[in-house]
Amino acid sequence: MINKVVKNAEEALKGVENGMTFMLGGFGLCGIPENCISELVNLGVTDLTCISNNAGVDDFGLGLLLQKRQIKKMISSYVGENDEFERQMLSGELEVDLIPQGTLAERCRATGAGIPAFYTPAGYGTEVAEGKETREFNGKMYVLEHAFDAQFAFVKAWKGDTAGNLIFKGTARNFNPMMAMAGKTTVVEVEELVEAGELDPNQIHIPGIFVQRIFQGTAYEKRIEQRTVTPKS
Amino acid sequence: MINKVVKNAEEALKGVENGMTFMLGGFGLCGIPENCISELVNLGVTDLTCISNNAGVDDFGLGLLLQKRQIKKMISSYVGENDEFERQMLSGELEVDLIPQGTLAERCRATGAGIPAFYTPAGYGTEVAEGKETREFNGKMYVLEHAFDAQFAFVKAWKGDTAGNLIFKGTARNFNPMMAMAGKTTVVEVEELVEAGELDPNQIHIPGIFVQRIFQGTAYEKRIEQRTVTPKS
Amino acid sequence: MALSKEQIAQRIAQELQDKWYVNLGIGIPTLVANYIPKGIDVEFQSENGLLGMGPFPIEGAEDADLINAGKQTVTILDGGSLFDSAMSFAMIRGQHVQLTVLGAMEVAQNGDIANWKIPGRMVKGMGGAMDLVASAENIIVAMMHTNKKGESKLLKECSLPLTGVGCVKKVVTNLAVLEIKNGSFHLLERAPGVSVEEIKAATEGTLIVEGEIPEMQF
Amino acid sequence: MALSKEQIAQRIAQELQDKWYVNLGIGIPTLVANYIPKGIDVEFQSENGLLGMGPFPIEGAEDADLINAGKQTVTILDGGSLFDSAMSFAMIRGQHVQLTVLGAMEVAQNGDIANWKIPGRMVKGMGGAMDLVASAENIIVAMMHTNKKGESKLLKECSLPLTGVGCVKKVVTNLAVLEIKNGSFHLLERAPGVSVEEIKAATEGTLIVEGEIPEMQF
Repeated sequence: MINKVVKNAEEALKGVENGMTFMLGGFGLCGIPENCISELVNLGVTDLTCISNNAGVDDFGLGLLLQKRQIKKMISSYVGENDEFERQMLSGELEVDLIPQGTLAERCRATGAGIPAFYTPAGYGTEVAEGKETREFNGKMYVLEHAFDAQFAFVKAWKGDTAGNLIFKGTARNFNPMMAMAGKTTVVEVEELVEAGELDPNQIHIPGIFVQRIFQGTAYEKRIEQRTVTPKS
Repeated sequence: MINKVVKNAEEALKGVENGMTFMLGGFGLCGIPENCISELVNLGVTDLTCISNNAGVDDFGLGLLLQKRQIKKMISSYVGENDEFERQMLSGELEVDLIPQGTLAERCRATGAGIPAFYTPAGYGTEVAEGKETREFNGKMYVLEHAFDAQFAFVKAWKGDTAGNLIFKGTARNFNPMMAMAGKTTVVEVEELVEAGELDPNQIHIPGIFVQRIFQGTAYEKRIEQRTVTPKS
Repeated sequence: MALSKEQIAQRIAQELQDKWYVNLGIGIPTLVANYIPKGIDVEFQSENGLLGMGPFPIEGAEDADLINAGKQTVTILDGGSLFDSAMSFAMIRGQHVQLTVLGAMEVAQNGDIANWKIPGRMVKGMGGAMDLVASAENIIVAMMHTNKKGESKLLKECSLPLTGVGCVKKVVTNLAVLEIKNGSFHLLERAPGVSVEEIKAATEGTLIVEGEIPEMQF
Repeated sequence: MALSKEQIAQRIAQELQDKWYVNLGIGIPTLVANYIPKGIDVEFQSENGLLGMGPFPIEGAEDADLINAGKQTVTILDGGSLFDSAMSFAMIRGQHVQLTVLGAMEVAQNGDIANWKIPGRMVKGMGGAMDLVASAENIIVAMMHTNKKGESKLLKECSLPLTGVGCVKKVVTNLAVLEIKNGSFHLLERAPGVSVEEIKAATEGTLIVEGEIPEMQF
């Protein structure tokens, strides 16, 4: 068994530098690597390119890095919950590459799976396809999309073991599994770190082979963006 | 909840006809859809194209269909455990398309995932790549591979629920999940059929959306090809 | 009278068919789940990784780890399942989802749709919409017939950046149900009490009106 | 004396490095697992969907649902995991597996390998071998130096259909350890008691011998 455990976020983020490209898991604020983001703020690294489905809200998630102007470029599918983001983008301070959500997910998977490029119908005929190769298969048009190249992937899992095996919970799974597969160095923070052998090998979502560093996260806030409820009758 | 349950193999295979293309899960004899194969023998359908990693052994698995000359063409990665297969292939009675195992798996996934084609390094420079488009990405050569088109996928799962959600066991998982995603009509036989709600939604390997028909299998033989053991000390 | 948002959703719900998996976009489309016709089974897919989406949780039972694509706390029904985003869009691109209902800023008479960007002013991103419209066999657009300035949203050509080309086949607005075919809007139904003339006036694109146009039934 | 199959495996095991994930092919490569050097942690991947492969099960504990890629009943160690074939080859193609050890019928001095087909006579298929050799950063071929007819298997050019091109960097045979670089076989080590002359005689491809060639150490 190959042990992947590191002590904390500080140790987990060793090697992080200005100008790097990162992947960050999460959908909205659900399943984001809170501890890793805090440590990126602490480190003060700048000129970052961040691949993440969303860009957080003004005062949480990737919004914290945007506030401090640590991000040079965002690669996302939806960024509609963040005023500071919109301001930086419209003023030209922030580069933004918006790509379809399914294409984003599949490009992450391709990166981890050694697939350099694939065809998808998403975005054909729109500005997303501008400058890209298009091709017809069985009478339908598709766009050629490529794998990413990211030095670090920051991933949040529910449970993990010392061998780096991961289990996610609910819809906090989202982009985390494919990003775990895709990072040159994949850093995982978990709510509960257990010994190898405690997780059912048949129920592991991401095998430890994809994970370079894993640590027990602390002080999870797990903020809810839209608290919608059915009143007690 | 959309109910996918059918009574038995007979009902599950309605619509199966001569000349069709099928996917069949399993690796060697591990995780093969035993009940579906028996029913295909019963039906006596012929001129079949079968996409399956292996071709069974002489008297079990797809070997049963080969014996009865029901298969016109096999699309597989490894067929080395079946004398009758080898005889039919070398004599030209059986068409065989041998493709790399990872390419086979990825083509199945692509079929189910709406990806018409992707690039893979496997087989570049070999006869597998003959007549196929090749392309360089980041200094390495890749081959363009396409999705399949299969009328039925026959899949074996360990547990399934009435909504078609599937859980596989051990290495009997193998090609079954991607083939479940890929069939125009996906037929699943399970060792244990339970009510919707009994499986943990977080632990489902294949969501029911991919499954058209599910039934409780019977009389599983689960033959072992190579019984290797460590003697009791 | 023009329909309320709830009535638009209610009318769209009549399009649901037994055993369909359905993806509902943010806004009016989300409301469709409240009006499923009796006697049919449908399941709702949320592209962030959830199938078998149920109603909002009972107060106090919210789970930060269980949200829909609109980031709202939700529940999961018996027979539901959870999965990652790659699997979710495998379902969508692979046409395992039978119907997509989504909002739009503009729809053109050739089926083009625009709903993700107003250059220089509003750039929220397309989210999963481009994958959904490029893949779904059935797409229903749910929207107001005109924008806040009173301008038609059913156009000869979209003026905003496109989300998808030639993909919309049906539009349900507060005024009408329309089918898109052969490069025109075809009027199928009127909102109760709304005249064909009113719909014509609110439609910039070519509107085909053949025979008597019935009122919607609820 | 020429090495036994077990000794070939034992020599290859010396190449293992701490924290490596390793895929072992059928035959001699499988035996490598019996000789893991003390003090290093490696995990074995089996391409049919298993990581953390353990030894054969205790008699009576065989599970038809737990086999390796050679269809042998095996066990899974603590920290292991199970997955589907697409995930398994994602690991392989994505270069998450650090070392592949496999057998061959022929190896050429440019690194080409042939191990899946003898036209008109033997066509078992390539299984996962083409994916493995096209992807792995480290490939070690484990084989006899000559075939049953006594003909060299280390050739100027492969005569059989290729499994992969220019991919093999190291070969361990019953006679020698060889590195492939600059289009030649470079002799690194001799089997104990086997002379350089014997190895030369058994090698059809260009063999480079520089300086004193040490015997293998066990």
